[in-house]
Amino acid sequence: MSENVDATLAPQRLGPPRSPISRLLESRLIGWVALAAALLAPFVTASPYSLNVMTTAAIFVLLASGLNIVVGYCGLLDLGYIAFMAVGAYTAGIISKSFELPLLFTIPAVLVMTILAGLIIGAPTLRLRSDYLAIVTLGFGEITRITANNLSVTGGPSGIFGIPGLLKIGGLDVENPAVLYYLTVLVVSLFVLASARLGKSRLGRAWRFVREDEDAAEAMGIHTYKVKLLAYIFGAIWGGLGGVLFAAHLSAVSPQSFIFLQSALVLMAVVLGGMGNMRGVVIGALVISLLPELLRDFASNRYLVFGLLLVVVMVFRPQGFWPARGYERERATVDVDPPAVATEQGR
Amino acid sequence: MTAVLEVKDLQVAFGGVKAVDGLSFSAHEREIIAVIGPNGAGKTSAFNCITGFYRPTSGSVRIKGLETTGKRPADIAAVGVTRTFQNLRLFPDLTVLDNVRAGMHLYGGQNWADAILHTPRFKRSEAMYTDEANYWLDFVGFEGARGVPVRNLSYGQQKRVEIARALARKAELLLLDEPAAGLNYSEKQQLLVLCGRIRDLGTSIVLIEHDMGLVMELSERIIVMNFGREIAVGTPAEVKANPAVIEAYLGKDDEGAQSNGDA
Amino acid sequence: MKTGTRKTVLLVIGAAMVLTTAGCGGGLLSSGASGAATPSGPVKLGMVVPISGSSAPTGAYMKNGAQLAVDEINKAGGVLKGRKLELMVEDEACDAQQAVASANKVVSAGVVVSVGGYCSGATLPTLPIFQKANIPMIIPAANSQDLVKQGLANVFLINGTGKQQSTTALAFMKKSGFTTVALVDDNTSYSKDITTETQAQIVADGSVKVLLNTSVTAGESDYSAVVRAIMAKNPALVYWTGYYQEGGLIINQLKKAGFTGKVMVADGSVDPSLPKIAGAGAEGVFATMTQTPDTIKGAERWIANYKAAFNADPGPYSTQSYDAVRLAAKAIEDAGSTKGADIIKALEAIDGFSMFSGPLKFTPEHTLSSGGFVILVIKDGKFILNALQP
Amino acid sequence: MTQLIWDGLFVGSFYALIALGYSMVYGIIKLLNFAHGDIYMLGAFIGFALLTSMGGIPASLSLGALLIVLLVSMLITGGAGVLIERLAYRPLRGAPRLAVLISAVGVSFSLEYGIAAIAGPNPRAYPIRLEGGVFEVLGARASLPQIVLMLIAAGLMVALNFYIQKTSTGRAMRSIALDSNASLLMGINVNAVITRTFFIGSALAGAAGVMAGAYYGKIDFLMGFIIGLKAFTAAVIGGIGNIKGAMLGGLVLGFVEAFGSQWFGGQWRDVFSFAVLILFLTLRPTGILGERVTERM
Repeated sequence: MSENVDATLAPQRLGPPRSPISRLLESRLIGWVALAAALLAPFVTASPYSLNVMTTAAIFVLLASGLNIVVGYCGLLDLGYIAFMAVGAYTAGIISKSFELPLLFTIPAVLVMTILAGLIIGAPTLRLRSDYLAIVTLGFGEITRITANNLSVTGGPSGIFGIPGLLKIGGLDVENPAVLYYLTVLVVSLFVLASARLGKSRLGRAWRFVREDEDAAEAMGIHTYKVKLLAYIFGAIWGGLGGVLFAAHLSAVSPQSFIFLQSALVLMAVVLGGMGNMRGVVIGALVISLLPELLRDFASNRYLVFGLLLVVVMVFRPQGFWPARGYERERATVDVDPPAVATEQGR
Repeated sequence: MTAVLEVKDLQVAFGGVKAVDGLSFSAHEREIIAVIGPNGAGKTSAFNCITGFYRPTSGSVRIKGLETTGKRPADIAAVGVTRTFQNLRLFPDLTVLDNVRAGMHLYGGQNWADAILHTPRFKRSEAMYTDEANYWLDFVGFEGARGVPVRNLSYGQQKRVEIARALARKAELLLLDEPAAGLNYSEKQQLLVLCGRIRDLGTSIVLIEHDMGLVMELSERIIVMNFGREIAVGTPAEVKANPAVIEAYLGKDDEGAQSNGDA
Repeated sequence: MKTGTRKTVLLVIGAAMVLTTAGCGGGLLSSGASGAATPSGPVKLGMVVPISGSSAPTGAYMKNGAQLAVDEINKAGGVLKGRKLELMVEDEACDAQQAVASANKVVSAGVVVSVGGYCSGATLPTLPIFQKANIPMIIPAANSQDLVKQGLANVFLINGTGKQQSTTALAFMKKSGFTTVALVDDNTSYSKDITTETQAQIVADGSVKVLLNTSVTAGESDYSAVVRAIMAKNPALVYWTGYYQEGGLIINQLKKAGFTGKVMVADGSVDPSLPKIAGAGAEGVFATMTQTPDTIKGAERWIANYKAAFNADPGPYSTQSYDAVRLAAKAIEDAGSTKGADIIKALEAIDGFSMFSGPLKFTPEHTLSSGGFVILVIKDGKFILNALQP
Repeated sequence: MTQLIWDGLFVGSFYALIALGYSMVYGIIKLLNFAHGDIYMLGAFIGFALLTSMGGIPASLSLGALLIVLLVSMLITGGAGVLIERLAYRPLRGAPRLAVLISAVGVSFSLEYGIAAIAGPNPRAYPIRLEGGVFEVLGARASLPQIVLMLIAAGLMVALNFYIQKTSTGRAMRSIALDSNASLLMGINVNAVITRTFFIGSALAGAAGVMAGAYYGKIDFLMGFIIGLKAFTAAVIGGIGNIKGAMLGGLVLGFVEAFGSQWFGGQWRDVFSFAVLILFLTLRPTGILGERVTERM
């Protein structure tokens, strides 16, 4: 195949999107603008209520960015994602309460527990077909909640309350809602960034290959099972840390916070925002968590609206409102030097 | 010199149907072998056994002297096999470059921590991925946009991308499943040249093909299959003269029409 | 990220900071307590109750009861020399997260006293929020022991506690001669609290025997498993401590299974829907409940007022919510201020304030000195006061 | 003990009725219809609306009235099922499975909260109640309504089985389940058959909803969620896509749950049945009666 390929066969619409809104969303600046907005918001309104709403929204963004790894990148439908948050919140709550430790010091234990949870849920089920997997994760989510409700170590139905704050050093009291808010925004933006970066790495590509075609991915030497398990574990870690923030924020953890509805809400944020596209997911999460607070009339019917939206978006825009962009920048000049390794054999 | 690929008494059955029934052959370094035979002869099933997508009922597959029978596809790929599929199996929503990068997954060069922290190692490794992907696209003569989803491309372009992806794996053994299907005459000629250049890289090629002209011109040895068995093997000239082959291909009625058609 | 972009970002942040500090109030840099009521404006009371979710009807009863008291007090001239009361109702949905959001909302709005709290599980995480804001909570319905266990100064329960309810239940069992009992809860915080307490008191007392203590999962239709377990033990009395939805089903299924003993329910099941769901099995079911207007002698006028105001019958916790508002007004008046600490002191000092549940005096742990629980019975599909009281 | 078996059988027949719809739809278009449990809820509410609009019904006529309401509700829920397929699933045929599943979750939410918006979030007491004599059989108490309802359920299942085995539509359904493209080539109107499948499956779930409302006496907008999952479990236990398997799975799950809650206590019942589901899916995804499907590329 020499160079005389008929290039006119290729479709014409190849470049980046042209509409100003898409351009804004694709811009590298948008992350910084969003962060600045989050940091400045308390200067506009800092009532306990608005801080509470904003902190809740930030935690929700963290959850959505975690689920995006599982559903968006890797294409595994997880209907029980909130279980990981439950594991994180309960682990943090139980340890910090029984040892009177600030929540920050429970994070190593939380990581261990959520990774374990990811392995326990993922290891036996990730070989299943995607629709079976969805139901199994839903089952695990419910099992987690009911177990927390029935055990005494988790405080039974009342759950755990009076959980110490994240940290207390001298005058800096993290229990202060504004300080907690800033800390949450900091942690969440770091994790959103990390998850976006993971998406654009070798592992992130492997997740997408698995999502698009498992057999082809296997043929390229990608251990699909391991890669899926990794997606699960990363998702679990994001969820578990969301749980720690949740415990710090509410100072209480109870089973009612981990019902299926919550998993579904996080899923809606990911799907409506745009599976696999971190910017879209963040916007989706903000819309889903803030809209009911802003529009009172909407709040009572939000689940109906979200449900209908899910169907409409799937039918008309299966990639979500802001899908992952399908193009990337190309090299400026033609590279004539063969890469050094190109003629070597093997790895 | 050990064979790059050694297949011995390979058998695979679905329920009662034996798709492959005692196939044996081997491929040596820098050799181009064609597997031909009527539809349903078990060619693709044999490929799927070699690459681990089917588990053989009995028999063995050795690649570079290593027993790979019954291993999972990813592990076999790691030993040194790469392949294309009968019907394109690209990642349709991903870009051309990303599709080729899939072939380089095994090179590593970065882990998840590098990715999160954007270490210098990560940046080097990403640059390497991009450079090599471009190199292999150039190698197969791919022209056109490389940063767009591959589903936007024409069929011929997609075929090239799939070969580039397989080459990027840089394995000693390349299995091509009907690479010429759906290509026009000039594209087939380019494919012929490309296969020679691939062999010059030191890669052995085993290909399934229906286009007899191409097969005769390209391959050093031909294996003819029918009903899951090998009915003839030899150089193009030998095979052409083999009465069993003539019967399998031309014996009855219009099977010969396949000689220049697609599956 | 190029340095150019970073500079732009810093510029944007800087500009926005200047704008916000110069302009609007209410932000971090603005001085003074945000949203606090001006000394002459209305005195705000916050009420976080379930407006949505499965407990929504009760939330409506509570809201109306509280509103009735607010209207009456305002008509009589308000508090603190003519300042009006204002009720702010927010949804808890029986969910911790929602309750916390709503609690923060009423705190931000500058309420002086909280008069809400229905689901114990949802009310628990709101305690620290009101405590930090130093706002006294007069909790009309939620009554889990966990609410007062932490010994927070600002928390006052004016519903009888699980403990007091259990005491009444046990006294009634003894007086009516039920010697064997099965305790069934629905695995919610409120319900479990009562069964745990009842079990403990029965064991300590020794004259009644607990044959079975079990939980069911709320929200299902088929409770044949627990029905079978009860039938196998055949206790003289089944004490159901969950809510009315499941209570009705269990009573109905017990009846169908041929259970001949009696059933008693706790206050969460006292709802006009219970007899409807329970069907024919409902007659003769007992309940431990604080007084409802229906059962209080001389409350006819109150009921008439309620009906006139809302065109609906009062329901569970209408009276408690009504009393919570009256109590809040009384404490504000006594304290002569809207400061949390003063109101708490005034609440602790109250002695003999007349309420539906009887004259009020708080115990040191801020619960009612007497629970005011009575025994109701279902007759002709309605809860009425039982002839025999413990 | 016999009581346990009887109770398990009774609950199991409800599971089986709903599981049938799951299994039929899955068998034909490989779609896990997440909203199927909500069709059951919809049936209960339609029955409720019909009975309420009929006004007071004397107790003597309640069974007859119930049968009429049952039929009408089945027609309406069947129609609803067809409509859902048209609007939410058909446009996605050929789309990734993830998209269809998410669409199904969306339908489930729309049904639940749509009903909550129309009928209010509070549980409703059913206007008629099936009360009747009680028999003592081998130490188990069985009531007349239970027997009537199980007979109705059994009748529906037998009729369905006949329909699938003996009629041309049934044959078409089975052939689509095997290979929908080949069926299309053989001149089968695939869309029409899928529509019919949704109609029948949804009608059966609607029937189960009305029956549950009349027997248990309480309905609410979330009643379909858990039972939908249970029915899916039943379908998996029996072998998803297999009609007889769905019936068997329903009965087995009924028993398993009855025994499970006996041993572990009622609060662990759901944990127990989900654990059974997970075990089956991981160890024997083809269920008891399911056939092994050879995986081909």
